Amino acid sequence: MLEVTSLKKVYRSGEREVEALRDLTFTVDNGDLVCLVGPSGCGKTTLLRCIAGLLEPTAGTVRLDGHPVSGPPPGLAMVFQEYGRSLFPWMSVRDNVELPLKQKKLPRERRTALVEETLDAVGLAGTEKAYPWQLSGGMQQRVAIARAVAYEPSTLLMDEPFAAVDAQTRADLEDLVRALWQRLRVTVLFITHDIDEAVYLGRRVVMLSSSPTVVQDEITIDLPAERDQLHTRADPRFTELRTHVYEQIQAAKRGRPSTEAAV
Amino acid sequence: MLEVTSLKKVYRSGEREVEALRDLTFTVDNGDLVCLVGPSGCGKTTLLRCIAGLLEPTAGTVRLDGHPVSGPPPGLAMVFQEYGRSLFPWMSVRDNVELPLKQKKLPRERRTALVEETLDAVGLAGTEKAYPWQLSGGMQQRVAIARAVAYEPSTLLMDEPFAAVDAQTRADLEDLVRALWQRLRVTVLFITHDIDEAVYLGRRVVMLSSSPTVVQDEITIDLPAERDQLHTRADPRFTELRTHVYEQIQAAKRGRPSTEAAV
Amino acid sequence: MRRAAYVLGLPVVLLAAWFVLSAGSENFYAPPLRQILESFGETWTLDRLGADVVPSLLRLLAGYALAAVLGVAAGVVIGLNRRVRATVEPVLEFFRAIPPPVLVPVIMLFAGIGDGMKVIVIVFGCVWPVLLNTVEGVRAVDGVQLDTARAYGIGGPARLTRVILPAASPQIAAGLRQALSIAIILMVISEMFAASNGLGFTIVQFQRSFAIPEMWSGIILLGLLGFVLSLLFRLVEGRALRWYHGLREAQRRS
Amino acid sequence: MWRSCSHDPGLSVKQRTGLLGLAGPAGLLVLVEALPRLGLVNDAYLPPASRIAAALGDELGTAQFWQAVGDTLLGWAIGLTIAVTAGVVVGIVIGAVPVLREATASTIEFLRPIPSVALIPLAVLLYGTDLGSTLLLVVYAAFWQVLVQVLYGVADVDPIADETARSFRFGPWARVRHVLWPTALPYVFTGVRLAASVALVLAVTAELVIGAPGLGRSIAVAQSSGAVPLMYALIAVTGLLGVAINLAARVFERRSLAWHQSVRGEVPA
Amino acid sequence: GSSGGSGGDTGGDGVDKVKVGVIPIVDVAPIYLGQQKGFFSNRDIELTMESGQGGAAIVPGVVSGQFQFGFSNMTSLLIAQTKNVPIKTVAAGVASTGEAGKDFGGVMVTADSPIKTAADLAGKKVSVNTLKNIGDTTVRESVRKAGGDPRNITFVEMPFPNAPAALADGQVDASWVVEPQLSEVKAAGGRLVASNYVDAAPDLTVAAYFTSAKLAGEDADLVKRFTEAVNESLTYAGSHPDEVRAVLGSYTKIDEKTRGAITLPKWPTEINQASVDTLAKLGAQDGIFGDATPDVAKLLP
Ligand SMILES: Nc1ncnc2c1ncn2[C@@H]1O[C@H](COP(=O)(O)OP(=O)(O)OP(=O)(O)O)[C@@H](O)[C@H]1O
Ligand SMILES: Nc1ncnc2c1ncn2[C@@H]1O[C@H](COP(=O)(O)OP(=O)(O)OP(=O)(O)O)[C@@H](O)[C@H]1O
Ligand SMILES: [Mg+2]
Ligand SMILES: [Mg+2]
Repeated sequence: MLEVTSLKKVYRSGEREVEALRDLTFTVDNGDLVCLVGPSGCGKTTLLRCIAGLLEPTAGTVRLDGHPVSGPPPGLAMVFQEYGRSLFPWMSVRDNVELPLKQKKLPRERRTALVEETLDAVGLAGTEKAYPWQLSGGMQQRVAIARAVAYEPSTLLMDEPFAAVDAQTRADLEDLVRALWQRLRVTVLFITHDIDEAVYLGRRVVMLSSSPTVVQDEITIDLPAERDQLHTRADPRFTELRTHVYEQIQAAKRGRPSTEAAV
Repeated sequence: MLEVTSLKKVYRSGEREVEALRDLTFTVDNGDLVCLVGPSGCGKTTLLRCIAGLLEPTAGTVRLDGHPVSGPPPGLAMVFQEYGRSLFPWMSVRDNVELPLKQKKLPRERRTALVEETLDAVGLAGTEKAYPWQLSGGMQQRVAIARAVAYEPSTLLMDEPFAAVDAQTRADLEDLVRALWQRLRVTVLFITHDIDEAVYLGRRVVMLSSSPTVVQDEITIDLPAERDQLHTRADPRFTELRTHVYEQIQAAKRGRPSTEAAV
Repeated sequence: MRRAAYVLGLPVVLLAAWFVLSAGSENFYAPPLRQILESFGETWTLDRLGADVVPSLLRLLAGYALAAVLGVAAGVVIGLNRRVRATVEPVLEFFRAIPPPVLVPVIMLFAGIGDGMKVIVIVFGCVWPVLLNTVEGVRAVDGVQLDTARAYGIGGPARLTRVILPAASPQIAAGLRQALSIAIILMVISEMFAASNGLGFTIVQFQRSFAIPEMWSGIILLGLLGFVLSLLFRLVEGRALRWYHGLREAQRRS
Repeated sequence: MWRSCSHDPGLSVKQRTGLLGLAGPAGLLVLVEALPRLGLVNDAYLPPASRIAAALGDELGTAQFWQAVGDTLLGWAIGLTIAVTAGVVVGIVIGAVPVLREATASTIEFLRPIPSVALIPLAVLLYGTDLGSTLLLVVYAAFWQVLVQVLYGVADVDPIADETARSFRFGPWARVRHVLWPTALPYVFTGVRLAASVALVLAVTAELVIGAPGLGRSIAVAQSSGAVPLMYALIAVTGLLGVAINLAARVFERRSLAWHQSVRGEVPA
Repeated sequence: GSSGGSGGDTGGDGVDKVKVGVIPIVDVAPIYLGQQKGFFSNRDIELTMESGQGGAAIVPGVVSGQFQFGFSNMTSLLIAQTKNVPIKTVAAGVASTGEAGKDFGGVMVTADSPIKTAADLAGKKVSVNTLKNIGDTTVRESVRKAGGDPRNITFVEMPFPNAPAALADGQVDASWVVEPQLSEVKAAGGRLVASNYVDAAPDLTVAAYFTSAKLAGEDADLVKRFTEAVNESLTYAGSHPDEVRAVLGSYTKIDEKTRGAITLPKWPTEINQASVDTLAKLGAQDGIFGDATPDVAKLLP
């Protein structure tokens, strides 16, 4: 279980001081798929970095399965918002995906199989030998996703992973993430700006307020576990849920919790 | 008028050879707002770079008001897909936005007014003194947008400019672009992955096929010029148009033009 | 063809200018280029090359290789660790500012007067650009790349060899390149002490025995040597940093 | 109770860094004191630190010494200024114009390794043992340091940043000023720091070998007179000058590069 | 006074400004002393001493006219002469004392060295300050005279100040040094095995003052006055050793004790031509002039 308790993060650089997170508390059960939404600049990336142990919070704690997180915990994979900079330009696409697997000391055949499988799944079969900077923005982002997926993590953190891909590919990737989650029961924490995406993907959606950031609201998505792009999105319950999330976000931007009743 | 004629671009690096654009022809009238959609990796960024005169096409020509484009033409502004790398890390947000205005030799007061106005319009008032790397992804992207808008270009090229911002901010920015376009009659070429966005924003939508890339289809968006987020998107015509675009893109991904009748 | 023109164009022009301008030179210390070239052939016979240039080259390569390894290793340690940097930087700066010629006697105290001493003098002088550039390169590694490595548990040696060193490699290359020419300079300086053969020694001997055309021919040979070595270096660098040059050229040329 | 000072909450990071910085030189002093005292080296050839310090103390009182320091610093400063200015200007011009870069590459590679010591006869011929000789050697050696760094720095410009500038139609000068220069600046700083110490090394060497006035000549005189502690004291002064120069450069660099990755964040070890 | 461009700059009051390139060692004490005593200003010469490290730095300075006069050892001058460097000696510089065991330079070994006589140097490693110069040619002559075989001595180049340490460390078997290093090695227990200057020739002229052929031709008057002043200085120095020891303190850092103890060289005013001929012969024998033979007459005044 992932527990975030009273998390606070203040960036200080020179005279400038930014309170990115004020007081954040929520939990994610093992094997859960939680989507995080919130206004731009509210501290989502900051939160994810703290959870991954990449950034030290100013106050509060992050615990994974009861252990406080101080560095990146094993079995964790992360897709960075800055996908372009997170790929190593000196390695081919294949090497970028394979390197973490080597670190996990997987045998060669397994690595090769995983790399091929995931690159294929994100629609990049055939680009193994290219360097990342020879790819389009969306392709780079998919390489970063493939790298995380191939890692077979137990916890997967994704920071706006589909921002640069087209609608169709995005739908495919959404289904990929859900399939993966169902198959391997990984814990997924997924940041997105797309409310529909959050509702379609998540079992729960956590909404953050705008700065100073707290948890604005949380809902459980009580849609059936079997989802598909056509029918789920057409479901009236889907529309209800997305409207609720939308309103909460609107309220968050206005800076106070919505007074409307929960769904 | 912007004329793209038989544009072809092949990337060569070592043994790898990628035909990013095969044969592209279309025109954009002065003062028009055209959205470009197409699958990830189909060559949209490449096309924009060629139009901006940053990249030399392998064959074909780009003409702006009758003159062949060989370098960036005057009065053109571009928002890059790699917004993070397109901002200068050694300058504050204010300086980043102001620098092109200085290059245009605008007087100081005018510059200050423009910078404040546009930063305010993209919701970044108060971050003038921060460095870009102290901002969240979405905020960086908005700085890049502000820079282009403040420049008051006659031609504005935007490469997935809203990819990193949340839904609400995105809606605001969409309205900002439309307002700007209506007020200043700039020619806008706008790349997006969001089909709804393309239909909501554009007066025309150009759809590109997947690689090898040609123009798959083009439609004129015959929605009223006055649009707003609630009513326009609820318009049945809007749904018709977006379905058409969606189907064309689906067809594009399958690699052949859709046989369905035009709308 | 075009490349050859680029490589040879300017040198040919400069040499021609030198040849013409020096043709009537009466100055004892600046003889006509023609005379220098003549003596070049007479001086640098195969025997001479074997007896003087080869030992010099061996010392040079040994010193350079050692300096490269030391510089990169120390540079990584210093660059990665603020405390180490704070501790050793003043001492390093101290030694860096001491001219190698005045240190030679001290080095001789510890290393004797053999080839070892000369190699150490070379190392001592040319380790600095490598070290400094490595430190700067390591410190400037992109934060997102480092975070990526951490998140994926890429630690220990892999973090070093697969992330930090490649990321810093363009700057390390800059340092290595500078070190190369400094190494040649120090080869000459080191051969001014307790040497009995070597290119530097020979040039100094020519200078002392007033064999001025021969001395100039030696300087030209040094230049040629440096040129060839740096060509080799560029070849190696071009291969090792293919990704980097590709990345930089990608948008521009293709 | 004794507490490790690095955990002392009363010390700021800056002070701690300062203390660490003192640890290194202190260690060196102890080593130089111990080696001869323990008989590991003959103290006639490497005297203990205390004796070197005493010799330095005596020397500090003489006008001759300060004159020598002044001469050396003068040659250093003038030479470095010329070299840095020329290196930066030439580097940016060559680096920014691909044709020039290709056409000059081979010549630069040829001239660079020519040892500045080989220029000594030329220097003496032109300037005798005046400041000019020192300058010639200093400028020649330091110039390449700056030039090469600038060339690498210019090559490091992010293509997207450059394209951004081009798309806004920055003129050549504006691109140099706003894109090329800031990108190259960290390299330039490295180059200047390298050049500053190379310039000092060459200034002292020139004085040492040619006999132009300055610390180098004082070292040579002390050496040939068998005044070993004094010789080491003067060498130490050279080193200390180097440390001081570097410190000044560092402070300046920190101020100018607040935005740069190497300054804004530390690579966690 | 002179008017030639290459001559010393003439001050408004008819005083010639003259720069002399010297090596700041014991050998040139007389010229510093003479400057103090006014021997040069008496002759309308305003003297500036420019110190250079050895002939390599001084000769080009003289040839190019940066210095009007220079100081160099005879062998270097002979080498220069064979290469037709346009220079000419104008005055004697310094000479050996001529007394074996009591010269200002010699070959030293450590106290416990198996080398007892110059003959034992055969096959050993010996340091000299400059290879193919006055040091190795005269040391070979010492060995020859002592009945040894000089052919397989390995000479190593090592600046005088570094020699004592190298000798003590066993990096070389013997070192040829001059004052003050000679005293330094003696103080450390070293033993003298050969007085090579004495063995080479009686009253060997070791070094001389010289000028460029151009200046010698154009401004004979200045050269004449300079020679006279130098000669007066040499004579004065020869008869006032205490003042010599004192003046050493002004341009070197030799401590007072050593200054009192060192063996001073002789400063005759005449260049001993026979000894120069011998040096030329020895050099030719060791092949340091290449194919050429020096023309001593052309070099000497
Ligand atoms: N520098 C380059 N070298 C080689 N190939 C390149 C280079 N840049 C782009 N490509 C290739 O050209 C094709 C089109 O790339 P482009 O960036 O134009 O796509 P895009 O339509 O912008 O995609 P996206 O929506 O994902 O950003 C891709 O297959 C890509 O791999
Ligand atoms: N290195 C930093 N230094 C100073 N302030 C920072 C830094 N990184 C982020 N911030 C600030 O912290 C706040 C939260 O940033 P964060 O990147 O977490 O937002 P986000 O929710 O991920 O936004 P987006 O959706 O736009 O990516 C922002 O106001 C930003 O300016
Ligand atoms: Mg973010
Ligand atoms: Mg793109």
